[in-house]
Amino acid sequence: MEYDLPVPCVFAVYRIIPMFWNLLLSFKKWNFLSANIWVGLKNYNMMIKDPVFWESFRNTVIYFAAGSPTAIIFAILMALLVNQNIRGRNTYRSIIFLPYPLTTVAIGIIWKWLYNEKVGLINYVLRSLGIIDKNIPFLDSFNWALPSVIITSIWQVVGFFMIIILTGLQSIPEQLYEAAELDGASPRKRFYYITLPLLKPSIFLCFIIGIINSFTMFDLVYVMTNGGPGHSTEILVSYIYKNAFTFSRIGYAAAITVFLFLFLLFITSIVNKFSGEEAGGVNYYE
Amino acid sequence: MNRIHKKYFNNSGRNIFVHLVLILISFVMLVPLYWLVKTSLTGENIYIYPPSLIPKNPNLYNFVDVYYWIPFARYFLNSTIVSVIVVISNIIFNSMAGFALCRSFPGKKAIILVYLGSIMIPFQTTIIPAFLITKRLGLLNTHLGMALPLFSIIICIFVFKNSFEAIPSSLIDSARIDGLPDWKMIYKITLPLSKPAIATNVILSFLYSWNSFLWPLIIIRDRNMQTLPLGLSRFFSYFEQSSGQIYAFSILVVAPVILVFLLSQKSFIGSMLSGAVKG
Amino acid sequence: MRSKTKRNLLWVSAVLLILLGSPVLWSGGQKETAGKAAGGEKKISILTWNISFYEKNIRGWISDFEKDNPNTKVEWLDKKGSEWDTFFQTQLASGNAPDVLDIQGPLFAKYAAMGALLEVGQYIDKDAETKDRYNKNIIKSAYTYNGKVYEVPFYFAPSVLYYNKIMFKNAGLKKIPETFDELMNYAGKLTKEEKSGFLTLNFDWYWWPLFRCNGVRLLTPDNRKAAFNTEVAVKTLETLAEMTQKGAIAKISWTARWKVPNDAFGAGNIGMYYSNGSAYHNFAKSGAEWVSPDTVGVGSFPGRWTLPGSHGFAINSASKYPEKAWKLVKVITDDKWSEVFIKRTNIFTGNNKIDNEFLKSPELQKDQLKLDILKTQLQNMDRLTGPTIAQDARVKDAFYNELQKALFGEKTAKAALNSAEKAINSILSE
Amino acid sequence: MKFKVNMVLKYLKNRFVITFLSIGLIIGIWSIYVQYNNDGIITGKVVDETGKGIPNATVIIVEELSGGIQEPLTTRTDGKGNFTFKDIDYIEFIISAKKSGYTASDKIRYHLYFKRENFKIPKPLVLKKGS
Repeated sequence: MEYDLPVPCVFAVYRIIPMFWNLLLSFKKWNFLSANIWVGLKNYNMMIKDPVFWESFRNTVIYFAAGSPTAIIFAILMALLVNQNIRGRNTYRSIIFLPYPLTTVAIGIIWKWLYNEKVGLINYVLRSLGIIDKNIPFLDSFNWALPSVIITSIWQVVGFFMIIILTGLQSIPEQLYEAAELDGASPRKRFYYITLPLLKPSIFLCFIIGIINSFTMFDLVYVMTNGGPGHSTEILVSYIYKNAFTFSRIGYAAAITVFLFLFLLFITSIVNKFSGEEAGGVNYYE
Repeated sequence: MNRIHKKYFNNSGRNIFVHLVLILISFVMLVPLYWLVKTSLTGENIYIYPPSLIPKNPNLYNFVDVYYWIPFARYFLNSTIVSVIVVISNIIFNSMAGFALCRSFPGKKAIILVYLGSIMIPFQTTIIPAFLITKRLGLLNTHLGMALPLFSIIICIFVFKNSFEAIPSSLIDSARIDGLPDWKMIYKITLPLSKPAIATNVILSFLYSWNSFLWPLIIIRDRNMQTLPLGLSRFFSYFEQSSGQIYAFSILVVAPVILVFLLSQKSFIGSMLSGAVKG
Repeated sequence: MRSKTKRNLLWVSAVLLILLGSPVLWSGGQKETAGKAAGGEKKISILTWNISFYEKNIRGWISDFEKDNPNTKVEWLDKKGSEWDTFFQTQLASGNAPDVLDIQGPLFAKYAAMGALLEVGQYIDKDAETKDRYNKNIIKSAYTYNGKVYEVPFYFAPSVLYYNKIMFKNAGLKKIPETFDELMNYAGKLTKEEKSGFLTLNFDWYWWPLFRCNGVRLLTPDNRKAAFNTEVAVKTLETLAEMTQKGAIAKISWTARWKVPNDAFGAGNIGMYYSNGSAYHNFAKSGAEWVSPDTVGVGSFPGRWTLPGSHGFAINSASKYPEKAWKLVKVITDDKWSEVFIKRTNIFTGNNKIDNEFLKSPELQKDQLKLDILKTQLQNMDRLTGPTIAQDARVKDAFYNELQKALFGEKTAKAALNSAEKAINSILSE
Repeated sequence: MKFKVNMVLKYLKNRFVITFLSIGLIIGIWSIYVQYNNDGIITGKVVDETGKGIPNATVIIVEELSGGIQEPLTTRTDGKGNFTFKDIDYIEFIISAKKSGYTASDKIRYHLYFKRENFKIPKPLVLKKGS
């Protein structure tokens, strides 16, 4: 299909060629300057033995598995709420979307203060309401740091998911509802049998974005915790970036990239399968 | 659509409940933003305890500083140029690709896999080869070079695809019988019927290019070619400690995005509700 | 009708915008070729580290240099700390990295080991003007790698211990602590509900003097093996962990980087703050009205141990015009510009003559706190600590990871130090 | 022809047009205001405790920048205690006054809304008798 050609060309230049280059690099040792040395599988070997790599991998999975579904459920609920004919729904939509475009650095600084153990607003409010009697060291503890960062990222992304779901909701033809109504389907049934299935492509999109987020929220992680304490909030991409640019171990970073790519491709194909193939495509005219 | 949901929540008690929930959500969304705005107006140290809820002596000085500490107008222009290129190319390329993906043709599965795979590669990790390629193309230090990696945002292709799939195929078939060529079909039939998708495309591609940071950081050396997010790092040099200016700056950066969102949301989604999909 | 015209309007405006945008696009592209085309002219670039506030004077450096070298143009670039490394390395990969580099702390060792830097020590020694200009202590501990000097000092701000006199008074404390035990003891006394007794910076090796003051050494003298895993270190770490759990050491000591600690001390919630010598300017400006010479005190860390906090100019070994690059460095670090620098920032330049003159300058005598800060720094110049090794970032990361585990009670001190030792030894032997 | 006028009006009612036009308008008005008030003149008065102007006092103005310490400018007050700085392009500055026989005034910080704004110091600088 000729209309599909220009896009793969752009991707070829900026994604696919670099990916092969990466694959090649993962068998080498390089630090931007020295000659490329072929080291075989050494980088991969190192990767398997590296506890920090496994920790970052685990965090990435948690980040995705806990963050995306929560954000999507919230987004669907919000989208249903603001899709109604109520006063000021445009205002609500805008407010919910508002955090998404904000500069991550600014968000990071504010949330860092919100989470602060001694002077942060969240602890202040929780304690004023009598919910807790001892302040929680959100970002300053191994147990709380990752959930805290995930909550911040959900806060930022949920409005965006809502917009996507909203777009999906509005493309659902009205006749389907009318027909269902004539058949006497209850609102709940209409939601389960019409809205939800037809939202599948949008939900699929949100999942994909969620996957991307679980590694591009790297600037948020950087600003809020820099991967700490320990490596408890380190995600694969921040670890890759660290290895490439801070430790200057490009080959090693490339090996992790290859692993990450394969893993995410696997996840995506599962998500794709569950959403009925073809990137969640549905054809309800068939 | 609306009518249906009206029936969902047909009494006013329900409506009040909905409002309450939405107000609660808005509150959660707005509290951090309120602090951002408040600090941008006072420049106070947020670590002072107990936190003060109301800004003391609010003023616009931080915004003035933003204007003077970086060549704001120039950076703004650069950001705008890049974003406009990105938005236009995204609508053109993505609608074409989305249209193609609605039809069946050999190799379609492979192409979808390529698309999905491409999103999966974090840009941070392929930045060095991308940089070297751009250098080959002679596009270092140009607006086009900044825009190129964002020429087509894959998520947006799927947004179009989802939207096009909802268009009754009878409409397309009849147009084909009339002898309308495909490109005209995209322009005349599918696009006008996919206003929410266009809106999403505009918002998303604008947002991505407007906030893009790492890529311009690496390919731009000329100070006159810098974009607004790059200006932020100059802020850190001046104001790392007094955050008022940083917040003022982030508000100024985000304002156009919000504006684009508000405008496109109202004119696209709003018109959609007046019944643009006709069976 | 209306929707059609609207669509047309959108298209027309899109085309117009492209038309309007293209000249700018074009000029952007052309500038690059113009720089290349002017063949007779030489071009060198300088990359500085987050000092764009200093722009006026940087223009001054450049015009001074260009006056003496009429055929050479200087391009100035400035990047923030966290982006500097990324920017420099991608430029390095493409073969047009800047010629003169302002590098922070021990990072230069990584590039020196890669072979990316010229040995500037030979230039310094050959030149009568620069030969005896610099403080030997600082050259030795902050600008030397493997016995060779790779950087010309630009500025440095050795760490000092700031303290909040108001909190000291309320807790009945009179003088600043002189030993580690005293430091911990004071920290405990100063701690209250939302107040913490002690806070340290944690990036680079700022927390390292906490160990060093108990006699712990990081590496063996040849920098080949870890040497820190001792009984004393275990005990020190146990104490630190206990104090952190109690809140006497602010937890942000171990999790925040630079802005948050400064803000926290500026907010008046911290008793003692071990930080960079120039941090004063930062917390004083963080909207903190209470900061004044009467309320903020300054002194040495126990054992007078201090981190150099150094910046220096290195020359890229791939530079096409190394002589020109050296000349530019010489202009920037000459007496005139060093004096301007110390006057404007109150940070030492490493130029003995200028630094000492400034200490005696009448305007500084009027500002007791600033004078105290500078004097404390100078006094401890023989106790600079922290390693200068090529694998600095990795060693730091490995150590810090385990340290945090011990501090937040995830591991015992002993176990943490054991695995840190193992990790560091394996990095150093690679 | 009439049809076209109508169309122009319709374009003007478009949300995009209205928004951008009004933003443009605000910027335009502001620039005009700035044009008429950017001579960089800063004026004020130095008084003693009773509110009487002090002639011949030294007034010091220092630009306030986050980048460190700046060179000050000085001027002297006239017979009535008024002073004028010309061609000042600071955005933020600290102003103070001194005279022998008096204790120096407080250092007061002001922030302007644009560079070279004509500005009258709202509160006079007060010098107290005695050194």
